[in-house]
Amino acid sequence: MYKMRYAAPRTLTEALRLLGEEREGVYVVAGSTNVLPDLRAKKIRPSLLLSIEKLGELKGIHADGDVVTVGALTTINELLASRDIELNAGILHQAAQRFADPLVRNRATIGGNLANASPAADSAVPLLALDAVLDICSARGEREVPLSSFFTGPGKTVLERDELIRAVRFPSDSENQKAFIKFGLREAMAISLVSVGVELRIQKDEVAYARVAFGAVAPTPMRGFRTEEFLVGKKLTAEVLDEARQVASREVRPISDVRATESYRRHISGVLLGRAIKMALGGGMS
Amino acid sequence: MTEGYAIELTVNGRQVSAEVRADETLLEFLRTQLRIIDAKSGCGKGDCGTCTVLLDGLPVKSCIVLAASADGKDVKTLSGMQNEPLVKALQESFVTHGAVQCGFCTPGMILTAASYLNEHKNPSRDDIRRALSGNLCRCTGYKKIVDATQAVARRNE
Amino acid sequence: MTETSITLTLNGKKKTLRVRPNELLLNVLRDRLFLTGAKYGCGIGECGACTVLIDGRPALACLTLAVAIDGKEVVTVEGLARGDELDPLQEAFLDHGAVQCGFCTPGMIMTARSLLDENPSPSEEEVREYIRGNICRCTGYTSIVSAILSCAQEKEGA
Amino acid sequence: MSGVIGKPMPRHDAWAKARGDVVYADDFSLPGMLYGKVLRSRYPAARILSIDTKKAEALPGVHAVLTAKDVPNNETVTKFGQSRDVGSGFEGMYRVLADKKVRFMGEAVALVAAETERIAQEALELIEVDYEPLPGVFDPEEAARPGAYPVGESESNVIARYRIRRGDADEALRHADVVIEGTYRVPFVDHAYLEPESGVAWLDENGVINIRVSTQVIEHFRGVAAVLGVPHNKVRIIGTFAGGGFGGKEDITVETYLALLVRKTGRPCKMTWTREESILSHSKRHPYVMRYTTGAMADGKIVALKADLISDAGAYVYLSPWVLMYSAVNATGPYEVDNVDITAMTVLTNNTFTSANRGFGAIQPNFAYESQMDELARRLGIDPLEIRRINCIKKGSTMSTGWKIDRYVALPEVAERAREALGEPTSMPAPWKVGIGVAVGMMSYGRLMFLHDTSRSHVRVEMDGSVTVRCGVPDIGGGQSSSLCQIVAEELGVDMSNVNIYVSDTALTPLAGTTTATRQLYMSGNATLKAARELRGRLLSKAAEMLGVSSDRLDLKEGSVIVEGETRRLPLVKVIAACANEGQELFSEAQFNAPFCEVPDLSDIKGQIFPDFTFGAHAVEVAVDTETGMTRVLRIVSCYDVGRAINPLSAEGQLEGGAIYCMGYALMEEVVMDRGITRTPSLSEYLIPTSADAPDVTCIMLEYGDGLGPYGAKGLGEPSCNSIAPAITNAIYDAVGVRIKSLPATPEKVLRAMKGDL
Amino acid sequence: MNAQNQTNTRLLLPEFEYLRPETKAEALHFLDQHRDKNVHILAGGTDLIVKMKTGALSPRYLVNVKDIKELSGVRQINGALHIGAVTTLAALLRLPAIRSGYSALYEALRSMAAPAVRNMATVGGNLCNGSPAADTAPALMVLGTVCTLSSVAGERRLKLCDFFLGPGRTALLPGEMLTELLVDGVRPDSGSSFLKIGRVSADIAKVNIAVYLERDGDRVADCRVAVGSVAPTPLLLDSVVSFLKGSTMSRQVLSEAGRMVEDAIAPITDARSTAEYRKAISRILAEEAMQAAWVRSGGEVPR
Repeated sequence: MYKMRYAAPRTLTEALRLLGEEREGVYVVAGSTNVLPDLRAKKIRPSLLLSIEKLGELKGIHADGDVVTVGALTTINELLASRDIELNAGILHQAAQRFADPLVRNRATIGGNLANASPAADSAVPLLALDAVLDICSARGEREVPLSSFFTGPGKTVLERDELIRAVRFPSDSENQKAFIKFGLREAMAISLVSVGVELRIQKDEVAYARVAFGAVAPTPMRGFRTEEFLVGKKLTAEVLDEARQVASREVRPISDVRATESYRRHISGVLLGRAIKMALGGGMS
Repeated sequence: MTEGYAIELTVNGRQVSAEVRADETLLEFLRTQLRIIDAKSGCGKGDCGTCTVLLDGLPVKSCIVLAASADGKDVKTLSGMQNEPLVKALQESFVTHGAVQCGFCTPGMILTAASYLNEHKNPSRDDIRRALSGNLCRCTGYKKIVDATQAVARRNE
Repeated sequence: MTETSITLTLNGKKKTLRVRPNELLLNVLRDRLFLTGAKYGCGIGECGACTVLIDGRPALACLTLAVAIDGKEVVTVEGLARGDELDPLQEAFLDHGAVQCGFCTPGMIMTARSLLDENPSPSEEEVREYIRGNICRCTGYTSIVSAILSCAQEKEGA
Repeated sequence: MSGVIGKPMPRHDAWAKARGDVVYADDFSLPGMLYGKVLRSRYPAARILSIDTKKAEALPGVHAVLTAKDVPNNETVTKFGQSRDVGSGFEGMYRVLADKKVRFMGEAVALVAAETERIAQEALELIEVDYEPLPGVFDPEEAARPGAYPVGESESNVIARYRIRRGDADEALRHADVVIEGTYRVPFVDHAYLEPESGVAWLDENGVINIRVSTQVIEHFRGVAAVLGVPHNKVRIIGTFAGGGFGGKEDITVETYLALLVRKTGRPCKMTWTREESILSHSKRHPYVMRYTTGAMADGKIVALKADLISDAGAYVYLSPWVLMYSAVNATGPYEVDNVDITAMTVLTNNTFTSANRGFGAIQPNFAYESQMDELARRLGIDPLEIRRINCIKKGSTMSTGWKIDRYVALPEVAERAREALGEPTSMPAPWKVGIGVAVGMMSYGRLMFLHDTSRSHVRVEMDGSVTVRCGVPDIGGGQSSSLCQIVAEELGVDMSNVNIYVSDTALTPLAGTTTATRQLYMSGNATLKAARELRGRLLSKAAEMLGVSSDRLDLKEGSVIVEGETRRLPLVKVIAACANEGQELFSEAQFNAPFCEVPDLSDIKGQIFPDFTFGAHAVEVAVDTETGMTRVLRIVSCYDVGRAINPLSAEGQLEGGAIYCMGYALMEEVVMDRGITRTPSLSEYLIPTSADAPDVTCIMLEYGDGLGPYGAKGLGEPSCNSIAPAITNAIYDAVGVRIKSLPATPEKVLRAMKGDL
Repeated sequence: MNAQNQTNTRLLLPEFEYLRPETKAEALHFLDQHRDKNVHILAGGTDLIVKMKTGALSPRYLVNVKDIKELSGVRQINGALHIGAVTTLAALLRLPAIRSGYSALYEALRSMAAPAVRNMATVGGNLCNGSPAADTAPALMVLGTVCTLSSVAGERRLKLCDFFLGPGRTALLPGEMLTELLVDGVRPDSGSSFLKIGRVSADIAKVNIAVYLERDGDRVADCRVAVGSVAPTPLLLDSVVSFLKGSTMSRQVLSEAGRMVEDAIAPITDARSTAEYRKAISRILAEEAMQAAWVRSGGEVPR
């Protein structure tokens, strides 16, 4: 008969040991906002629910000089409350404001949101735009993975069975201009139809640096490499912006579902990109 | 089948030790083991907010919180907060503003409003709407709920 | 106290449950198995309201440890009727107006049942003698005794 | 009058609800209680070849597994609490548990009762059902064609056809200066009350099956008894405070299942549906295809209206014929048109069955005709309010059925007041465009007159002057029972807090009919008023005797009898004591009868079939994002002639709630059915407005006091959500010049309407 | 609240460990193992459980011996009865041998409690309970019962009349258990009888008395008389015995013997009766019991 156990280790070493030992079906739980519906829907049938809630090592936000480190267990509301995030990663702050609803934000963690690897994961888009890197650990040791190569498919990541996300790191470059926009069918508790994050640096009227990320328009949250490529070196005229929209609409790979059609999502991706760029530049367009 | 997991927590000020299943939700635990009924089950997956409780002081949706993860924590439901001035004030305000119709969303709504007003002194109507946006109401159209909450916020100023 | 697991046959069905040594059969029946036929009347074996059959003989559930009935057979008043069909004794109690407040009735019927099983044709004295441990406060016993006697077989040769 | 009527009053039930003390259906438990679960069909259309329940029965803790063969009368006739037999297609067959054919996905196939909910759940998975999938039919127009897949046992899937004719519509259209044609579509909608269906049932010492359930219709006890084949008095239904109803708890939900399981096990049993079950298998609002043609002269006078209405009844009949009747009679809206031709048809499909939903068939055509009126106004370059001024019915007007309206009609006044209150338009930067829209509506309150509707109430004064009311009204959150307390307080001159009410019990409270059709204030309000007045009369004449004055100089206030123009006061308790002393009855039970009519000729509906209408209008301001098609509702004004607001707080509550309820209908709500399979199975796919989506609703209540309810009140519950949807789509047109003819007006629909292909 | 009000007979509050030996040896081992740890033997439980409910007793260990086969049932070995200590009163009652040959015991059992209780209660339990009013005690005493007391150390035998030391006190040592009762075979020309006065049927005795007689023609060859609930323990009345032995049965002799019984006892006054009444009634009971025994032994009704 199917059995399931629960464990809530207090140290990272203990957690990693359990994670290493448990050959099959260990499921890591943080805020548990996803695990319960999945269990009920029988999407998962783990033999062990491993709660990492009690691991102090995975908590806290540190901004030292040019790097911001966010512990994987940081809840979305903790992000919202953090002055460091507001200052050094306004884009992440903006995303947090639109994340699910106020109650879920008290439980959902940034690590969980990433590990869950939903194509619409709202925290992934700004972090991609921020060029974030994940600190991943296991009993075997530590490694770091750029977020842009972390997701491999809906609900799939490069995480090995015995690995945990320990923290998310990104450069705290407050000179760059950033913006995040989420488009959903409802003002709250809405799954993104499309979300866009951009980070830009303009030198002598030209785009010197561009990071573009999209959510809910591909099997995974995605970097808009082609859009970035297109933008770099350009002067952001209305025409360029128009073209950028087209590039984005072509680059995204959305599907049609009950919420919207593929073509509508492509269209919205372009629209949102344009708006995000304007927002980032504070409406200051040439 | 899942094996029992022993937890100790405080529920509405009472020390409780119990055995829960690994997949038991906090809501299920409160309703079936402790027979606390003011937290309701409206959707079972965090979409409606009728199951709102305070976990270590923060409003959460107890239908998507593992009972086991409440181990060592402090859980409060509306029935455990009847004497808190702010809660009392909100209840009174909800009643006099006609913000209560079928009443099924009301306990969760009041808990969320209370914990929000604890943090925020003079919120705008939009602030309040956003703060309550995790708690669905199908009867009132929300206006009287916002009125009632705002009235208490004003009193707090 | 160490919980132990016991297995009994209850009203014909095998049941296994974990009990603590100081759990009384009466409380296990009423609170855990929701068989509320057997009643608490005095708690010290003076009134017979808690009478059930253990291995076919009447016994007092209020003085019986649940652990001690491991492997035994228990029948409560709920186990008497077959579906919608009442036991003749139950019918007789109804017909003779032997039921008033009804609180003693389950225990009374269990005792009477075993009397008739032991002695299919008891005399009135034997009946009164046998049910003397089952107190009834309403009927004055007359109707109960006649109800039981109505189920007795004619003495052969009589 | 001591004047509690018309005063905003906290409802008597509000405090307990605000404290979380109310014991809703699922909050209630009994010792030895089992948990019931329903096994539901995985296919929308299939034949059941076999059901094997052995494994499930063998699971420890399982007490019963029931299938169709265990249901005494598995095929029975849908009744809706009406005590009159109205046969003629109004009472269709439904099955308790699927037998032979499965008609929709989620249809109940088997029942389980077990010691815990988890065991019951496990048992469901052990029941082996062998299905042979069948093609099924999912589009009502296709289903109506000859030779279409038969949903039920009879060849034809058409349940009902109605026709209403007046004058010669075709002829008139030929002479019209302008003709507007349009096809309008509205979707499946879920009620999405926050409390899923739930109840607890038990067998009592009299062999009566007691069912404590969240319902709008306790009088389903007759239907349950019919299924079990037991006398009506062997089933008792106790209605709990319902966590919302909106029509979705008008049909039987868990009652019959619980009764069967209790009958089988002899143990108390609880059943509470999951949200997924609720969305999958309780009734939905009818989708309609509505083809409208309106002809008018250049001056704006409408000369002809033709409408063809087709509704999707889903898998079983339920209330579809009644809903369609509302649609047909409401098809012309509150407009006087001399030449009318309405055809209406409702058809079975293999979709989830459809039935009552707040607005009950009046709301669908309202979207169509108010869209047409707006288009007509634009086409003729006449102000939308003006064209309504020209065409709205007034007292003395004749409706399409020939019914002469004999009560005050606050049209187009309500629209003008609403529009006026909207004030100056908000200005918003590009890409947003702002627009305003207005729509009027009418809807009946009180049930179809041929149902011969009645209600009863019982009022009793206690020796200390407090009052006890007993009335079988199910309270679903609209203040149904509270308003009765208020009426009694008014008549007997006592404080609200001194009135205690017992409601919703088929055994112990006088039957008051259903909490549906916006009828409780009207029906039970009048019954209670009648009872209270009789008691008042008795008390006053005794007082008159005691005071030596004529009773017409007396009034009851603050627990005393007061004499007109005098300072003398006689405490009510003294009068009560005197009556008691003489053995006078200190209670009164009264029945109120609605006006009756006979079932009309369905091929040519004539005359009056509703007691009265409530008229109202919505004016809204929206902003449309021209790049995404997203619509934001900035402001809503709701203006209604409420007749008389018994409790303005409750009345506003209806207007505000109704407006947002159907703002969702207009913009975001749709149960997406994909060949009978629900693609919006939970509240994360089926979106209803959150507080962040809902604007403040401004309420304007006109009180002309010409309603049929107590003190001239009219019903509001359902009318309140009428006309908000067309008001919003009309506003979208005003903003961006596209007319949305199919709800909901999602961003994508609006954008496509604006840009064509994307 | 005083202790009385606090007792809750709906529940069994004391917590204890429950031991269920399969054999006598195992039982004795448990008793020995926990001899200093407040261990009690559970048989029928009809007295023990009540005491535990009312708080009079709260054992740490309960050894349930009720189901030990070798301790229950009655064997007849060349005339004598070997009665297992955990044989239920009901089982003894159903035994023809007892009904026919041991009238005193039969009548004692008949007078006891109700069928349901007799199905539970054991004869050993009734004795070990050490109640002065125990009905089986006088009956078994006059029948010359010898008890077997067992422990891990071995067995010892003791006359039942030496078994009782005081209310609730018996000759049992820590670690010891009453395992068997030995009752002599029925002699020719002998008879016995038991009588008791209670408040209602099946009540605890105010006074109970048992008589055993052996007859030699119209003379009393031998006899034993025992009385219950008139002293801290059931009593054998030797004075009466020495008076009766050898005397020729007559009315006078009976009434004289009755008077001697009355003189011999010094009962107390309690809730159930007064000392005076007990004395008065014991005389009458004694006469009736002696006459009944005499008649059963084959003697003429004295005149």
